[in-house]
Amino acid sequence: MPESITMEVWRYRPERESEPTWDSYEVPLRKEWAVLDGLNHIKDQLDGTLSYRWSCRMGICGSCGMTVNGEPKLGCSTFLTDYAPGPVRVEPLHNFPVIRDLVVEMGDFMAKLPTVKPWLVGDDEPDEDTEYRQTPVEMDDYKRYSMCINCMLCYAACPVYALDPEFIGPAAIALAQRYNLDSRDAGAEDRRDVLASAEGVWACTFVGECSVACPKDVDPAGAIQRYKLTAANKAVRDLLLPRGAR
Amino acid sequence: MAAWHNVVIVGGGGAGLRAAIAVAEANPKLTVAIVSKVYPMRSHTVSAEGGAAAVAGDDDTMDEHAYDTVSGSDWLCDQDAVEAFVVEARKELLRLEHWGCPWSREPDGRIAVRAFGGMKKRRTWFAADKTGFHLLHTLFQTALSYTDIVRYDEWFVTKLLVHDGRVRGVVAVELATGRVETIVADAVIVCTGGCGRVFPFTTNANIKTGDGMALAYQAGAPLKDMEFVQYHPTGLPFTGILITEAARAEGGRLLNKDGYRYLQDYDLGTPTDEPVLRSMELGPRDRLSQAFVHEMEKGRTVETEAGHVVHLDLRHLGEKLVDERLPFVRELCASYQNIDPVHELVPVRPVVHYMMGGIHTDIHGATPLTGLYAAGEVACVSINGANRLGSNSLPELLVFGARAGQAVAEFVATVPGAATAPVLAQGRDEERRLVRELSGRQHSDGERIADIRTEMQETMEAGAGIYRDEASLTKALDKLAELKTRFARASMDDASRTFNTELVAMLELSGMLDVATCIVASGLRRKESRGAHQRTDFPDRDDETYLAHSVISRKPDGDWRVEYLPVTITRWPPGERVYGR
Amino acid sequence: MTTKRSPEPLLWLLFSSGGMVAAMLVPVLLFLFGVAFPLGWLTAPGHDYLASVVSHPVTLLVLFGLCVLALFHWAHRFRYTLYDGLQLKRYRVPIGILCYGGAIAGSVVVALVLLRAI
Amino acid sequence: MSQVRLYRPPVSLTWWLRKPSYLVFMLRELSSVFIAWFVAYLLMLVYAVGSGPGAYRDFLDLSANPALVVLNVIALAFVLLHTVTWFGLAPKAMVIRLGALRVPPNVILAAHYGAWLVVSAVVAWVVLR
Ligand SMILES: Cc1cc2nc3c(=O)[nH]c(=O)nc-3n(C[C@H](O)[C@H](O)[C@H](O)COP(=O)(O)OP(=O)(O)OC[C@H]3O[C@@H](n4cnc5c(N)ncnc54)[C@H](O)[C@@H]3O)c2cc1C
Ligand code: SF4
Ligand code: F3S
Ligand code: FES
Repeated sequence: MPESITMEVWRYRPERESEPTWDSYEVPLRKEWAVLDGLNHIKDQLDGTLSYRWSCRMGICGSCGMTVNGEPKLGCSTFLTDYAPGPVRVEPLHNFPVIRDLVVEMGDFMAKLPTVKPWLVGDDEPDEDTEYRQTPVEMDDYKRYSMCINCMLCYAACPVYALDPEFIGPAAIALAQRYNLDSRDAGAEDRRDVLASAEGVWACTFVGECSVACPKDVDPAGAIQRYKLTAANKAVRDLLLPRGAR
Repeated sequence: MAAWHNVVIVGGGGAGLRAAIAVAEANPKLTVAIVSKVYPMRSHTVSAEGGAAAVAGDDDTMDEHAYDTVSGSDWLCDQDAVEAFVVEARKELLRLEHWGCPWSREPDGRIAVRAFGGMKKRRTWFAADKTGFHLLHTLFQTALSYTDIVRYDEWFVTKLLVHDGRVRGVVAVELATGRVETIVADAVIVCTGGCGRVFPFTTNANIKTGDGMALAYQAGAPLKDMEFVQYHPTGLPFTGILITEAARAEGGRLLNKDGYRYLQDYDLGTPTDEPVLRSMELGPRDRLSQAFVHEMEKGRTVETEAGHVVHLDLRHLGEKLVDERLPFVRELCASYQNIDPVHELVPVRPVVHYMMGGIHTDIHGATPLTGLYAAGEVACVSINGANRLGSNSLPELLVFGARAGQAVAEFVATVPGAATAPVLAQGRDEERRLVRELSGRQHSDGERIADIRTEMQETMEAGAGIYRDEASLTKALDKLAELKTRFARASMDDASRTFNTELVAMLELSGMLDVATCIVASGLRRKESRGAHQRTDFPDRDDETYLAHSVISRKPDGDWRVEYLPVTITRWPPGERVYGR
Repeated sequence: MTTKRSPEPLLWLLFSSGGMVAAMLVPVLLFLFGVAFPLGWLTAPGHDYLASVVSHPVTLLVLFGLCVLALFHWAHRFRYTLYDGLQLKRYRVPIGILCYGGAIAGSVVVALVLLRAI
Repeated sequence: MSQVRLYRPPVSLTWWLRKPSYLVFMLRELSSVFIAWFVAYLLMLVYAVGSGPGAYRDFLDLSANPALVVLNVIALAFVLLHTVTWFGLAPKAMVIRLGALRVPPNVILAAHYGAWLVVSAVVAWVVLR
């Protein structure tokens, strides 16, 4: 194994330049180092001006999404040795406006998320002293979609989101499905207007890259696909059944 | 520029979100804002793995949970707080269930519970081994349904504004733009989490830099029991990533280099095949971490590139159980250690994990400083005393987050509005200070922020680690004073206002130096050994003098003062901590 | 943008049904009539036989379903291909008319041709 | 966020060439054109059959034209791509339960391929009998 590896890092400093540039750094190549450790080495030892987000360094907080050699990845769970002998090219996540260096603006997702009502909509006030019963089998229905860490890799992978920024997008739809499929929830009807709109599931053309990129195996593509079927069935029923019978 | 809210909550982790919901529920007319340096769902609560404790089964009682907590704390907690805590913990966890938290279940649909260290009954609720993740996302998503909660995401709070002896707001920097804003408030709740990052080897995330403790300390509020820093016995050697106690609760065993279950040599019981509550691997964290140090001194640990380790053995649990109950452990071992715990031994060593101490509050989250409240890991209520039991922290931040929220809602309804002009003037001073910091550090002859930080961390490990003594603590204190002077002259590469993370690191380090000093100074004063505070020069517990909370506060001249407050004892007089017998 | 009146779900149902019948039936038919018979790998059936098969009501129904659904499948997918591949989403109205208009016109032709076969 | 000058990376017209998986997606989408072509071709066949033996023979001659054969071979490739990708995503939309057990996705996938074989065999049998 070589001693070091070159990291080519995409830089954008809005106060200094209007176009992005690339900077190259030589960092030690250690077998336990993630791309994030490389960036931290740069930040702490070589160039304090590099900006990027990170926190948990254990793949659960969702801060460190970035593009590594063209693919959306979590910087803290992607290892330098997998790219030896290098160079490793690090860019901000695609499909987002960039604030600076590797820091993207994700306000768009944060604004869309509440529109799909990602919280439990109850039928009535639950009894304070007991839990809702939910068997492990019922939990299996939605468990997978509850694993989303909001890392935005799926948005970075989805070409439809790049082309149509109005698209609600994979993670938000998966989170809506997380509640729709929860046996304790009664809010599916409330979420329908947004989910089944042209900017909702219908905008997705099933590229499927969102599910490939997802580091937590959420399978947003599956969530969307499933919802299409649900929404279509509902629409047919609305069409065929008179109002009262629904 | 200035903004105004009735209540400002600093921190969007579990405690902050729970407090915000509590305020919104208590009085929907109040405007409440969460100011957080990361998006709320990135807060460190997300990393908690093992679970949250509250009485669940019919065989368990509130008293038993309280007793385990009190004895676990080595009798340093306040028992009135613990009694309130155990009752409300259950309510809070149920509340979370009603909000949708995917707690793991029994086949019949009831909540499942697991064993945890130091607990005599099974009462740890869990969502596989991603409890904190599910808890935080449930809270965050639920908070989204309260449209009145305003959020300042990625805003860094640099100062608490105090006027006329009352906290009146905060100053914060919007990271994306570098804009400095004064946010005026009738009351502030600090929920900024712990400070593990003052140590070099920690399970804590990068954001856990004790900012809130430093903010409160600077504003004149005292910090309590700061010498009690919890080491978790099982961290991965290179990264410090936590292998949850749940791994041992499910039956994992700790082995030394000879494959021997060494805990039996440290008065923690005798080995059995099935895990026994409050015994061996299910002993409390302080005792397990101390046992490691003794094993190492006896030369019975394994030496690796990343220091000495022992082994956590999960192989006998089988793939099915690991995948069902500890999937994240398997994932973490695979990613960060390149091993599969189903077939291989996991190398582990003690790692700084949790801060028992924090901002001194009463059982409603109120600090002695009017208008300032605190909850979560940043606060010291105290239910954790000298040693926190695993899985008590998540329910703590819910219980006391909610309590602080309710107390603040009442407080702001009663206080008169105060003059804002002097508050805004203070805000402008702080803005000028920040601008000076940014431009004044652009010289090339100073040291790097990161180098000073590393030195501080090493100082803390050497001087205030699992075992400490007069000499090590004094040396650390001197070193910290030296580092403060050097820090004043440290330089920065980055002069930008746009997402300047070097500026953030600088501000964090400034606070960490204060927090580190408080830890060491409080430790120096406590001449006994209790829970996580082990003095080799005073190896025994001394209830005569030190059954008391240490309280450290800042004197106007910048120096500090340590005082002692009595511990509240309601029903459980101090006794011997017995595990495994 | 409310769902309740959006045609999207119905169009998607047509698209999916078309996708499914096309996936099931087109490969074998295209292989036989487009490749195997022309290249002489297999002998094409005689006219009389084929005419009797085609004019059978079941065959007519299957062919009608296949062709109409496949056309709507095309219309839907092609619309999005134009949106995404050529970034033409701003012309969504004319593209919609072109695609679904085409599918409807095609369906009429299908009906006429099949009726003639009876 | 008015004060930050955000950089908005442009989306190139050939974005689908950036990654192999995007290209496959684009080809998959293009398969619809060949399905439309197949409908046209099938109608020509039916029309010819309906017009009598002579027209049918003309159609067979026409279909042997090398250009047309090449076109149909390409079309067949696209149609197969369609079939494979279509079956690949079907299990994603379908969640079938038998009691408490969820039918695993690869069983659904296999069922699709099974059905495909049967349908193809029946069609071939009807045509070739
Ligand atoms: C790896 C790990 C596993 C754990 N597992 C368990 C477990 O199984 N069970 C258990 O009970 N406990 C566990 N704990 C402990 C528990 O997770 C923490 O004590 C708890 O989550 C702290 O929550 P909090 O809300 O107080 O703070 P955090 O979740 O840390 O949130 C702090 C918030 O403050 C904000 N903030 C900080 N500084 C500033 C500033 N200057 N300006 C603005 N905002 C600021 C941050 O952005 C963040 O939103 C674990 C801890 C770790 C490290
Ligand atoms: S669905 Fe997956 S990729 Fe998308 S945000 Fe969630 S965890 Fe990240
Ligand atoms: S990549 Fe995009 S188009 Fe759909 S399947 Fe995933 S959201
Ligand atoms: S740093 Fe938290 S996911 Fe990478």
